[in-house]
Amino acid sequence: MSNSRLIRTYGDQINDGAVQLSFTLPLESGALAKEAAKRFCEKLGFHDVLICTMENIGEGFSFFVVYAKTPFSVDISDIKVITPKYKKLPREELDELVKTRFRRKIVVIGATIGTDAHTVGLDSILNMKGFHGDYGLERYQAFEVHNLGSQVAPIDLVKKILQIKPDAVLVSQVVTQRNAHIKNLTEFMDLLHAEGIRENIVVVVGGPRITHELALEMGYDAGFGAGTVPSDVANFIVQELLKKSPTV
Amino acid sequence: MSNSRLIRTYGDQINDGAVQLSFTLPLESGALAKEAAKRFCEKLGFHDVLICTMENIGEGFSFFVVYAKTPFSVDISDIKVITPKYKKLPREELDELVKTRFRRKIVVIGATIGTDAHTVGLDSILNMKGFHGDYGLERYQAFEVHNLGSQVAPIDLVKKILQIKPDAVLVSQVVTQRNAHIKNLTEFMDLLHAEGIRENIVVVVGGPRITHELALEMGYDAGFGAGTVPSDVANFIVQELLKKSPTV
Amino acid sequence: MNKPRIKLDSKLVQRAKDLAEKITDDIQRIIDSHSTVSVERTILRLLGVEGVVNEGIPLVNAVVEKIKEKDLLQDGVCRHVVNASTILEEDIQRTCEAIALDLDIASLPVVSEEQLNQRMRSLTQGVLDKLKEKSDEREELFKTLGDPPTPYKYLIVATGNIYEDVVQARAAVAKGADIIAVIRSTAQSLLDYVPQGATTEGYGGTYATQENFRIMRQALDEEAKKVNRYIRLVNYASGLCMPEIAALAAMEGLDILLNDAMYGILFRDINMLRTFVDQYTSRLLCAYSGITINTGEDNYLTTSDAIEKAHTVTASQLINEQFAVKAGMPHHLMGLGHAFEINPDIEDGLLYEIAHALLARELFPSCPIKYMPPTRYMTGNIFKGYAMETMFNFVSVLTGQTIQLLGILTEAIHTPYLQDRYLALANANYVFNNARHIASEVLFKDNGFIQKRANEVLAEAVNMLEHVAEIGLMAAIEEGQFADIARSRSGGKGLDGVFKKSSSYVNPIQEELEKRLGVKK
Amino acid sequence: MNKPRIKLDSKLVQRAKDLAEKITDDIQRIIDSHSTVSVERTILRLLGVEGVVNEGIPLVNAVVEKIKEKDLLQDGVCRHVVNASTILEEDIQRTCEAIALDLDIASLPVVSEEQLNQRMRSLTQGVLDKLKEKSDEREELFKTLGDPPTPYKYLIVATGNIYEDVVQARAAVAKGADIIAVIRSTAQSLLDYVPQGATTEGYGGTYATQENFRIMRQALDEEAKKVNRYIRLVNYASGLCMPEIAALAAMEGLDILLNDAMYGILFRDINMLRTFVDQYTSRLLCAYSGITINTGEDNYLTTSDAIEKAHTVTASQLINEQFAVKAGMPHHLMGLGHAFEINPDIEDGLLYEIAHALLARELFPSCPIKYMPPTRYMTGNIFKGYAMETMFNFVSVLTGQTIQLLGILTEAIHTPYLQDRYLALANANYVFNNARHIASEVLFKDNGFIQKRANEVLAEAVNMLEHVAEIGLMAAIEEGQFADIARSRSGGKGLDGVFKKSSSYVNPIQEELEKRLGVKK
Ligand code: B12
Ligand code: B12
Ligand SMILES: Cc1ncc(COP(=O)(O)O)c(C=O)c1O
Ligand SMILES: Cc1ncc(COP(=O)(O)O)c(C=O)c1O
Repeated sequence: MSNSRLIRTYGDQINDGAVQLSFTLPLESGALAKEAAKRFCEKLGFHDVLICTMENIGEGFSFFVVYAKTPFSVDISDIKVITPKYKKLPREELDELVKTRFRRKIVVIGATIGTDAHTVGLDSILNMKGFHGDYGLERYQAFEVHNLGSQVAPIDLVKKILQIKPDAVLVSQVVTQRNAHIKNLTEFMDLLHAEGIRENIVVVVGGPRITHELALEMGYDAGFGAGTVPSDVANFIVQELLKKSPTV
Repeated sequence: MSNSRLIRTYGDQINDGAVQLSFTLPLESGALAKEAAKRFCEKLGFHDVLICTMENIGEGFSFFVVYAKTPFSVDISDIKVITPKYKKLPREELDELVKTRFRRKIVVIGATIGTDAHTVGLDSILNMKGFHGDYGLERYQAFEVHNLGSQVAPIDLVKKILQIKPDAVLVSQVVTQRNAHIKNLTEFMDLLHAEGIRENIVVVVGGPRITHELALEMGYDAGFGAGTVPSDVANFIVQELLKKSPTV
Repeated sequence: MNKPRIKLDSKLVQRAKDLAEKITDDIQRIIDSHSTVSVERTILRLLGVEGVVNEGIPLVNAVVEKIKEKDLLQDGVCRHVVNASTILEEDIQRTCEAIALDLDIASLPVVSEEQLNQRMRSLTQGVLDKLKEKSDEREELFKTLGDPPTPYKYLIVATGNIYEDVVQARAAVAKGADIIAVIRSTAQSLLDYVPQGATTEGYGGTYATQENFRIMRQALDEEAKKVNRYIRLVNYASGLCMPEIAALAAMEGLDILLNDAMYGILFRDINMLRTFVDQYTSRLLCAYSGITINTGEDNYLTTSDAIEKAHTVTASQLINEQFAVKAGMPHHLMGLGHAFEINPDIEDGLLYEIAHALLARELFPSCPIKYMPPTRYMTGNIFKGYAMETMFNFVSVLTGQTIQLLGILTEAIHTPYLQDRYLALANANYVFNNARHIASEVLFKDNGFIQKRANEVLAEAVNMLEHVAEIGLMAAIEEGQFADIARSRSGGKGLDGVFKKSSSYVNPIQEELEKRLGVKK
Repeated sequence: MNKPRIKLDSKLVQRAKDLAEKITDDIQRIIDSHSTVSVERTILRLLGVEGVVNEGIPLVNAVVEKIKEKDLLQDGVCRHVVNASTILEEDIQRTCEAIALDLDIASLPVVSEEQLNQRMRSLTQGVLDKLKEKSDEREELFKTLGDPPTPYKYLIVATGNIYEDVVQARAAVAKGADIIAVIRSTAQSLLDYVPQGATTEGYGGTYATQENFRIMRQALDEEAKKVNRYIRLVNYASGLCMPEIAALAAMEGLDILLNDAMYGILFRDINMLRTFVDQYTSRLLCAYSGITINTGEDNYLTTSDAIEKAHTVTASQLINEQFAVKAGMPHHLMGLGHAFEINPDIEDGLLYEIAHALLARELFPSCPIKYMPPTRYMTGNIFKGYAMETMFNFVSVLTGQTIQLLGILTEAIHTPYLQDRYLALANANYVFNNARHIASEVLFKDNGFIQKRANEVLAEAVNMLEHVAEIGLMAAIEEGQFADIARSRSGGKGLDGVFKKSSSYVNPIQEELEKRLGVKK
């Protein structure tokens, strides 16, 4: 007896397996290139491979657009998605909760680390204005926000932490070329451990290529990807702090 | 010792294996659907799967755009491409060749068969005007052209052949939904055999989804796909007729 | 909006309209003296005759065949069926069933002309009341839900399975579609009968049947209430069953029918007499039921060059307009066809597109222009295609078109996938909204390329119409004046279904329609 | 073309220019009394000083450091280096090598002021002759090959490997690119030296080095001959080495440099005094060598709302213009920045885009506007993105922009793949060609939304400049007036590299440039 739930890609009939692809091959357009493109798609398991276009794009390369059918299904019954865990309370309630449980503001520090100069993402979590009509942390009575901006070296961020002693640290990473983000994030986490201050604080990371899974792997408390709104982060921080020290 | 020549898809570095995909899954957008999309791509062998967008497109379906990397290469050393065989002579030479070798015009009949109403493709092979600056068969002194137009039932085409006794028959098939073309083409070929007139004539088929391979499989002398120009067809017919009866 | 956006030579405009009127006058005389099997079946359908006999042949076909066999068709089916029904004291349906089973109508007694007329009058009244009711119902819903802004986003569904079509249509509506067209199965237009019931298989489209109409209408009305905007439903009339489909569409509350006075002749090789007669009856029904027609000039540009033969589109629009006027159609129901089909690689092609689109707009200021997307120059490069669609959508808002058939990026590849339709909507939603009021901001240079080009096309159309008026429309079609396609007047499908009306021919419904629409005495 | 396309309030235009002039006058006084380590290194580079000392530190850096250590930098490197060279009877290169090895320049005898001047004059002559030669060479090729029509198609390459960049650039040129920009490796602008040699690794870009410039210039010149049109080469100056990069670019015959008077301050947190001084020297060099500068106002719209803060773009363009005037630049070398960054989901957003684009065009009629594509609202839906690019390309031809940075459909995903660049070109080739002469056909309604909006933005810019003029540009930046980013005058990188010139400061090259360009006395 199986509970498997198989799903397949859809063009215009359930389970038809339709998929669109485009790619470049290092071959001049011609019968050989076309056949190579077809065989490549067959290697991916596709059948009914339709090479819709083959165009020379210079320097001996060809561009292809393909529609094809896959025989593969995905069993979604065994997918367990992990996401940061928190209840989504309205801003007023969260403010109230912090007031009664902490009797002070939660101090947060935010920075984009390494040579990454992208601030828009972090700003949209921290600034009053927020994101997509959802107010940023500065707007909450619950938070005291220190936004250090971009291009902050991990070591400098650690110095600031030692000085300000925040409850939570928010790190942003947008540039992921050559895994620059992994390098920066690991370095920062190592420094926190070296200074012995990792345990006391909630450390989250965000950015368009960040997943919760990746964040956990690197020892962060949570990871927030594209489309995050500030209230997600606000709730997570407060509830995580309460989990860490339920006695406050 | 191997002569294999492995090639792989290219994004911005040789052998990086970059491919773009888009597809629809029968799932509402969300963490589950995203993971399902990722797993599907992994089933295709991809790694570094980047789900770039996931959008609800109504009725419980989601649309995905993905970039990913494939580990698969294609060995192009063993690809043998089959295409119709002929030398490409200029129109004047071909006319001259027919004049000296046949001492009469080559009679051709063209038709789009079945309920297919697309005539533009066939017309662009047969009409004076031609295609992409390449003159059509009517323009050659070598040919006498009978263009029956579209929606010709296979049986009616056979009747016309018995009446006109052409040297070559040109069949067009554009609509391929539910394999309508296969059905029509097979039926027509069967009728030719039944009437015992297959051997004497050159029979070619063309259309945007026709390949030479498919044409051969169905017993045609050649198949012409998208982008065919009339001179391809003109040369093929004449040279094929000469092969069939080299004594003329 | 600053109207007019470009100045057309008013003398040319007048001349064009006059010529088209004359051309269609000549044909209308022939139409008036003929009827067809399809027109006769239409009468029966309107009278409520339903069902199929053996092998799925509709009862209406069987009845008309029987009457024809008995050589009585020239009087019209109405006379004989109503006579039989009166004599047998059966309703029309039962009478027809009996006729199909070979009732010898020729040997039945004949009721008095007065009694016959009286009975026909009352039946006609019933038919027209029912149609009115249906169109009032639709008008009501329309008023409640409100009209979306133009250009309306028109999407096609074509799975072959009406239930699957419903899913696809609903998804499209959820993402912004204003109009849903169910494409017919390939070559249905060559069938000389209308299939019956809900269908789940088709070739590149779904059969047009009364039940399929009903299913989709209901689905769209439900969806419309959800999205709070009226959703129009389209099907195709042109073909061998033009008036019958119009009748079924009217009964089921459809909003738009593809309905061209010449499409069947040119693109389906249907006999011209057959088509001319059929289109007239179908348009009377559309006019009465408030169904917008869509003509098919766009198709010309799939076979002929869109710049070289632009004037054939204009000439045909003028002819379609006059045929529609003759069928009592108000201009707001005449959706004239046009298309964005210029080779995208031509320098300044877009200026031509704008000129042609503005010409259609200005020459028919009260008609809802149906604007077709690029199809012919769409290739397997779906990205390039998507860029072309973007410009098409932009030209449409810029020139103030009405009904926008959204282009599909996979046009050269397959009938639309769900995601293809979604992307078409994403494109149109973006462009229409982002450029919403562009038409009232932009002017075109007086005597500039665009204005000159529009007048040039109009002048060429007038030239062509002069010729057509001289030799007659039928001869012009025989010459291949439209779409580069030549058709002979004695050729094509369905000529055997046309007949000359006898002096005792009656068609009370048509007469009443003509009266109410004010087209005949 | 009908010019002007929209009417701007001429009083506002005058006021705007006056204010910007005043604002930059105040800064120019400060500039004139300062120099920076980068300016000094530039002199050495122009004098032909090459090579690196240990750990890849360029010799020019080592020399400037040494002179600084000896507390002599305030006189400028020229005085001391030329003095030493004269005394040692060595050429400048050898002299610098000696200084780097700790030659005690302070203890050397001092030649007469006259002798020094004479030597410096002859060196300067040599330098400027060489630059002239290089730019003449380029002009020559330009004339032979001819200029492609505008908007020029500008494509970026960014593999990190200069040899791979060449392949990508060649492919782009083959498919229609007119301009190739080699994006710098991430954060190179924060390096206080220019790396040396050909490089094959970089982060999101390729290092700007003299050798990389040379390699790409040569590749493009070869390719240009094949496609028979001149191909422009772009790199980036803004950053800590602004004048040095300008010098290297001039020596290697580059055509365009990203070069903004405030970009480094705002987006790279470089000290403002440092940037102001550096930009001046770099622009003198560009002006002399016929290098077009590209300013970076487009960046503002990546952090601020493109409608709300449209006037900050205009204000900044006006300031950049005046700074450029002060550096002797003719208007045809001032490529002012602008961008198509309005949220695509805004109703009539395109009307705003057109208004803003026309404003840039009309306010700076002789400047080649650099028009940036949508980036901020590009998402992972590459199709929607491609539609946005299509409209961007259309607005560009419609409003007559000059330098078109082609949008890349994968902007939100990765640095461009080969196929992404190809598709960007396919889009622009289609739109530009298909709408080639649209700008001379279309007029905008007098007093319509577009004209009003352009004047509104101009008025807001004037308001802002009034305020800036009152408090001074530095204070305004401290307030966060530009790009919503606040920077303090004592903060930011590179302040320690700025110094006040002593009374014996000399910089003969700069003086000569100023003289030839007619900007001083
Ligand atoms: C704006 C922008 C810039 C601006 C940045 C201005 C500024 N002050 O931020 C400028 C012009 C300066 C810039 C420069 C560069 N950029 Co840039 N830029 C962008 C762009 C267009 C938009 C980014 C953005 O603002 N998004 C909007 C915000 C709201 O979204 P977000 O960042 O994803 O943030 C959301 C979530 O991720 C999350 N989040 C983000 N951070 C955090 C932090 C926490 C704690 C939490 C909880 C959540 C969170 O919440 C936010 C709201 O939902 C993107 C392309 C694109 N369309 O995405 C490229 C892009 C990010 N840039 C890129 C690159 C390569 C560069 C350069 C390195 C290019 C170069 N070689 O010079 C330079 C240098 C910058 C540097 N050293 O970092 C690449 C990155 C590729 C990669 N994956 O590595 C992109 C994808 C463009 C591309 N295709 O090449 N850029
Ligand atoms: C124009 C057109 C029409 C016109 C046809 C007018 C006419 N008289 O031909 C009209 C509007 C009538 C039409 C109708 C329909 N069409 Co149509 N049509 C097209 C369109 C836009 C262009 C086709 C074309 O003219 N191409 C240009 C010619 C030159 O190219 P070609 O045919 O490939 O020919 C070249 C080669 O293939 C080859 N070749 C072709 N034939 C032959 C023969 C020989 C002997 C040789 C040697 C070579 C050769 O040489 C030619 C030159 O290189 C395509 C979409 C597209 N952009 O491709 C859809 C398309 C072909 N149509 C399609 C469909 C489904 C229909 C309909 C069935 C829709 C419906 N449900 O009503 C109807 C009905 C038609 C029918 N029963 O067949 C589908 C077919 C899908 C499929 N693969 O089955 C397409 C792909 C559109 C789509 N995405 O749905 N159509
Ligand atoms: C006016 C008109 N009628 C009918 C049709 C469709 O006819 P068919 O069902 O014969 O393909 C079209 C073409 O799309 C058309 O333009
Ligand atoms: C004017 C200007 N200079 C320089 C740059 C690039 O600077 P960096 O190399 O610091 O990313 C930009 C941004 O693209 C710019 O607009």
